[in-house]
Amino acid sequence: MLGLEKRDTLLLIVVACLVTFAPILLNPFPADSSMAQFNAGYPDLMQRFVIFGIFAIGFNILFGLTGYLSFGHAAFLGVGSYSAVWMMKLLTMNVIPAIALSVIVAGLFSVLIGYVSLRRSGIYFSILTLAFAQMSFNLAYSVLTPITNGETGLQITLNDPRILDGAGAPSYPNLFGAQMNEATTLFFGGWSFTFSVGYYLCAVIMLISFYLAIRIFRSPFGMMLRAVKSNQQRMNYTGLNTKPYTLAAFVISGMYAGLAGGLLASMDPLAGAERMQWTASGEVVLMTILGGAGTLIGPVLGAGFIKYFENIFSKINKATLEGWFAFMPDGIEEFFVAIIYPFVGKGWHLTLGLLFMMVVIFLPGGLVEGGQRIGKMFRRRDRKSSDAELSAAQQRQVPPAE
Amino acid sequence: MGILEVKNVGKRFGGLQALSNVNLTVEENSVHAIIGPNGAGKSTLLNCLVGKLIPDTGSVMFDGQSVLGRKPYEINQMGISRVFQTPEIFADLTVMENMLIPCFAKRDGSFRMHALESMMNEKDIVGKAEHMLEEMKLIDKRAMHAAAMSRGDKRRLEIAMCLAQDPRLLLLDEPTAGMARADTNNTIDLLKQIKEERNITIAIIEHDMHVVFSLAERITVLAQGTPLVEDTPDKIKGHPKVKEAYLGETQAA
Amino acid sequence: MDAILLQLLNGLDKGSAYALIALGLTLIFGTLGVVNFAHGAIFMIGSFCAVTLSKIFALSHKAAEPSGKDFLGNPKYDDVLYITEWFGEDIGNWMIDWSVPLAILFAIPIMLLIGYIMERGLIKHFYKRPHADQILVTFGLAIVLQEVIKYFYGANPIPTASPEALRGSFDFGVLIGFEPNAIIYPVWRLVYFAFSALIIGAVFAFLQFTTFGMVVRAGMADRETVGLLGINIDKRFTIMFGIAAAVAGLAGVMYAPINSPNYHMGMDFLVLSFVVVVVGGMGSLPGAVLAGFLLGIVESFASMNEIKAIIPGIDQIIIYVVAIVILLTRPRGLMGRKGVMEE
Amino acid sequence: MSIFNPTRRGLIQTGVVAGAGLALPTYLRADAHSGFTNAPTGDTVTLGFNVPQTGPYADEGADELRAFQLAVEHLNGEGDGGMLQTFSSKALEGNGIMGKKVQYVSGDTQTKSDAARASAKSMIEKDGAIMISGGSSSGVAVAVQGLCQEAGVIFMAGLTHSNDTTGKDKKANGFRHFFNAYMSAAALAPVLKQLYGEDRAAYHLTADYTWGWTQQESIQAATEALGWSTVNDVRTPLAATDFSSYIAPVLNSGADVLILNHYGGNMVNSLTNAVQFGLRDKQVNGKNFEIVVPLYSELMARGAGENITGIVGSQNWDWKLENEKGARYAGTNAFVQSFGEKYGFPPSQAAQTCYAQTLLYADAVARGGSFNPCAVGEALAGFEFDGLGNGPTLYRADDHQCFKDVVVVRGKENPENEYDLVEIVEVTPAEQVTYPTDHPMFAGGDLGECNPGA
Repeated sequence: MLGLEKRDTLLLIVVACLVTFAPILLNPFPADSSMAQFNAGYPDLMQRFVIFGIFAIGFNILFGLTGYLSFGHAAFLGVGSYSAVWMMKLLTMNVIPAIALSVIVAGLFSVLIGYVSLRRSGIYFSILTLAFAQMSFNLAYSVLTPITNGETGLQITLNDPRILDGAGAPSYPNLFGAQMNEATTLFFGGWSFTFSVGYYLCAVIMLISFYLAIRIFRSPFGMMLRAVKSNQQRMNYTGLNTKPYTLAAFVISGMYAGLAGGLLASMDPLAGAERMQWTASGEVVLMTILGGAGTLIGPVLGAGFIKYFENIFSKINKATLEGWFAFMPDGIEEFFVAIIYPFVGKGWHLTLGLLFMMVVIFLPGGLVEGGQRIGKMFRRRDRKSSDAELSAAQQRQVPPAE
Repeated sequence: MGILEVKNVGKRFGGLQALSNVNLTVEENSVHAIIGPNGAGKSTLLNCLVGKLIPDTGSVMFDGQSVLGRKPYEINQMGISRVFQTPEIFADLTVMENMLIPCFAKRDGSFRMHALESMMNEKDIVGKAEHMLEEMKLIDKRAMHAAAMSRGDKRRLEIAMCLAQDPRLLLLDEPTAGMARADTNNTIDLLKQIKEERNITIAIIEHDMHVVFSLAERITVLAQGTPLVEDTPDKIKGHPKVKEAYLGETQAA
Repeated sequence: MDAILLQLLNGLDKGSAYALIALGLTLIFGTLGVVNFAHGAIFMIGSFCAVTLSKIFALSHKAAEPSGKDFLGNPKYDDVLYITEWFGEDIGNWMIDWSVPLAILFAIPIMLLIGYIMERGLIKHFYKRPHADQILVTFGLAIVLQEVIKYFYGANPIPTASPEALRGSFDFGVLIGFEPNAIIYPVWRLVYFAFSALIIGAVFAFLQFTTFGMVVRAGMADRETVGLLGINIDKRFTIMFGIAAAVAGLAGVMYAPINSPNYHMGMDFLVLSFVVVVVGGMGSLPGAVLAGFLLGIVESFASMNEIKAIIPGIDQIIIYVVAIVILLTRPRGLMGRKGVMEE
Repeated sequence: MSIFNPTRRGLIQTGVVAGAGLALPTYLRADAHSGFTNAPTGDTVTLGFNVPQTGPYADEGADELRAFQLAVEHLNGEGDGGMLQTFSSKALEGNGIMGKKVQYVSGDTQTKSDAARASAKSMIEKDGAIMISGGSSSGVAVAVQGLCQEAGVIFMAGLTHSNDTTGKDKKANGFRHFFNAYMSAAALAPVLKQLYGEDRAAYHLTADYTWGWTQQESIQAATEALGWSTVNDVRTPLAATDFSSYIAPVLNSGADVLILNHYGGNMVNSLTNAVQFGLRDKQVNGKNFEIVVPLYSELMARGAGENITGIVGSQNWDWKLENEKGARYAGTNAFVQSFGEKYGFPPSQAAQTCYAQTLLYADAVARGGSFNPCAVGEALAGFEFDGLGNGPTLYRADDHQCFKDVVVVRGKENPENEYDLVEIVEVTPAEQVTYPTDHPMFAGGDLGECNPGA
């Protein structure tokens, strides 16, 4: 189906189902229960899941396939965001031109940076990309303020020209009139599920991106990229020019980043300079490795994992904890609160750091490998399932050629 | 006129004259061996032929065209394939994928943006790759990771990858180095078979005299960066200069 | 002229800090082939060794009699320092005053131990793993280390003073014939510069003149061969990791009076130290030191008003501009070795 | 919950539900339409406190959160009531807000506008927060204020000092109790004249982002009006940790005052560096060299240690205000008392502004009789009050900025403890720091209409 092999089609269908029903799946706890803190099914976070999923999928096309570790991909995300907001300021609040422009601008920007940076490999390449991104960030924060609005970030205002929009046009990013912040909430007993326009737009775009990524992974081009990672010398002596292959991968992943940036700005019309900081670039690296570099679904899982901690764990405060353990006797309650408190709220970084270490120590293939191990326990030695994901995870452990 | 013409090639590394005044002609459809003791400049010469090094002086012509200043991939696309001393294959890819890549390179040239094409639509390429694997008796290992193969299989795979491009000149850099005798003999048989079945020129750099004398039609002896003699195997065997250069190494071989 | 000399001096001083951090990072890169994102955190812990020692010296108990009222109107009891009780006023106060230099003695065993535990407990298992995994695990470790420090010391910077005698500034210009106040420089920064030079010299001497150092250098060049000679290179590498941690830690201790330590100072230095190491060239110790000084000086000059007037904002990006130019003109940085982390 | 736009709801509902292949059973119902976002339905109301919990301002964020918790307690009638006892408006009865018990959620801004907005959005979308407060930087405040305007909830700014927050970026749904850069400059100017004379040459180091620029612009204008000259204004990178290369040339520039337009970590480091260079021991133009830090942060000042001795700056509030300057600042002691009892140390100005903002919000709801943001806005606009520690204060209707006295402080010579680092030099009365609505430093913005959301 769709030019995919059976197992890839299956993966795509599973992902499509998960994404479609995410508003329900991510809200497993009744809204009034004390566990509702762990619900992630509200529009903003779901949008972030899929948008950063797109970012990580794109990054994985570069890093997972070619092995080139870019430490400056956030620059493309930031550039995409700025382009989108400018489009919404100048032309129209419709998100289509904004997103299109963000992809194009990020693509052009990545051609420029990629062309220069790809003259080096290994860590020299990483540092070149890092240097370009940090330059972009520092300039966006200070001297480029007329374009970027510096520290505050670029916002839309009431008196922007918006020459294509008529008088009655919506003042919020919209898709032909359907505003991104529109939502409807369904109540089902104690549960509540919020379906938002913005999320479903992101979801559709994410599924398209994911589908394209599968096509790229399985295409001859994708194979060439993996060959670049494996042995550049052999590539050269097989008559293949590695430079355009790596540059193409770089630009594709840059465009994915731009798309993610454009979507971020469409969901919430603000483009902040921090989006380009090295920590943001590092975050997508972590997402990809955490989920499983070189696998199809891994980066999406990694993105979800990190965003979940950032948004859910940081909001647990002492009062919430006391609420959970209120059923216990006083002394024990205080004991549990004292034990857990350093790991949540302002300590969410600590939990994240510990989990990074645990995952990389115990699951060398990332979260995907964890999923496979669980899957294996249920499947009972189903050797034939030569899962593409598994093989990708294993590939990473093959020691380099002699 | 030969398919490969090397004229007056010289190469210096700092204070070391690695090659000087190298003249060499490889005739079309011959097997030409280049031998010489360690440090004679064999590998340097080979690197000059494939574009890894650029000689300081002289010219290298392949089929009437200069290869100097061209990148390795361009030289490969002209029709020169190289087999390395230690097999250079795509260790992280499967055997089949290893085979597919040169098939694509032959058809599509040095770069093609086939990012959204499906492998399922590439019946011709897949067929060709399968055919090559069958020929090399590697077809039952097609799904294996290349890194997991034995050294002998890796060598066969590398040769198969080079042949898949239908090169006009196959350069072999000590193809049996570090092999057991049995594997060496297998490789000799394989190369003989290739020679018989294909319309191909082979240039081989070798240390092992057994291999050289089993295969070569002409032999160039290199010593201290310059050709000593060039002749048929029979003449070379008894040549005093060669004996001198090798100081008894021939006996050991 | 004096402005240029002043910035040159400042650049050397800044550069000495960069060089010292980059040196430790390169020791780990070069010897162990590990990308250590926790190196900045080690530097930060060094600074907190100084903080901790001054906190230890400041341990006190409450006086028996109240001396007044506190802000809520409750009786207030003065703090009595243990250290002055034990050692007497003079020695006690001297120790408090000199707590940062004393912290060097305190930090060396701690940093060696931390380095040893890190290597044996964690890094050791990652030698054969892809660099990506090394980045993830050391980054995780860096976060954990800094959060632990934050838990105990808070997020605010903690002032840590240099000894009274080494405070204030020194008029350099007068010595070489300038007007008074033309080239003044803080005394402690000069001390820092001398200290860095000493440590850098000691590391080089150690690698150059001891058998241990020679084996390690040989191991950096060709690990397998040295292993084949029957030398237990792993054990030496563990010690090298400890030394690298100690170098970073000492850099941190002495840095504490320059800028008040805070828990995320390591992250601030991390990116910069990677840039320095890579510009110097992977696996090259002299390269790291050279690049540290070079970037320090370039950064100082870029912050001069005259230059900022020509190119606004140049001081924000100069480090990266220089890094890009150097990496594009010299493929392996200033003095990098071939094949080190090029895949 | 979060229905921002009622007009299209029917369409979306059918679309989504049909798309998901679900029939709509009768017991499923859409949210009742209430007229504004997150209208509290039960017997509780949720406020969102969005403060930095990670990054350099985490301690300041922690202090803000403490104040919020205290305010919630007092609103719900727990504890000693704090400033509720002294507050001039008596609409609050200690039974929550309009009888609804106050609950709160907290989040981490990370001092990044993106993260702050994400956190605020989750409070609005997930937790049903009806008001967002907190923050410790102007970038964050402006970004979150914009979000609250769009979403239709009230934003009660925390610590934000840039002119833009109630200047060019002002919003109808946003309110600022904290003072701003213009007010700092206006309050400092007379004190500087008195302390250092009229003939001074100032050298500015300015953090290179919007807050730094507005601070620099304000203080330069104010000091030049005194007769001071400005020697130079040097922009320093935000990420800078070592300011030595910027400070080294100062002594030779002919300037005799250094003005550090830095905040937080930047301020600690630049001040520490300046003192290291011995600037304070020098004489230039026959005068003692002086350093001025226009905006003091007591929490960060701790990081600079004894380097702040004798350095002049301004604050929104100080916990010693009522003791030293009398009953005009009533409320201060009540707040310090209850904060100190609960946490063991005196509150910072960030804590005070957050506490006051929470009370002001609750009071406005009670007086306006509705949680509707437009009703709240109306109740707050032009509201004159007293007893919240700053003396008589006006919430100006034109730009939603509070006008009140500004405290000028100086680093203490011999601080008794780490919470008592500054002494109050002067309190500049509100009239002197008040500016017309159309002042050029605040031009370009538009409050717009209040947005009640759905």
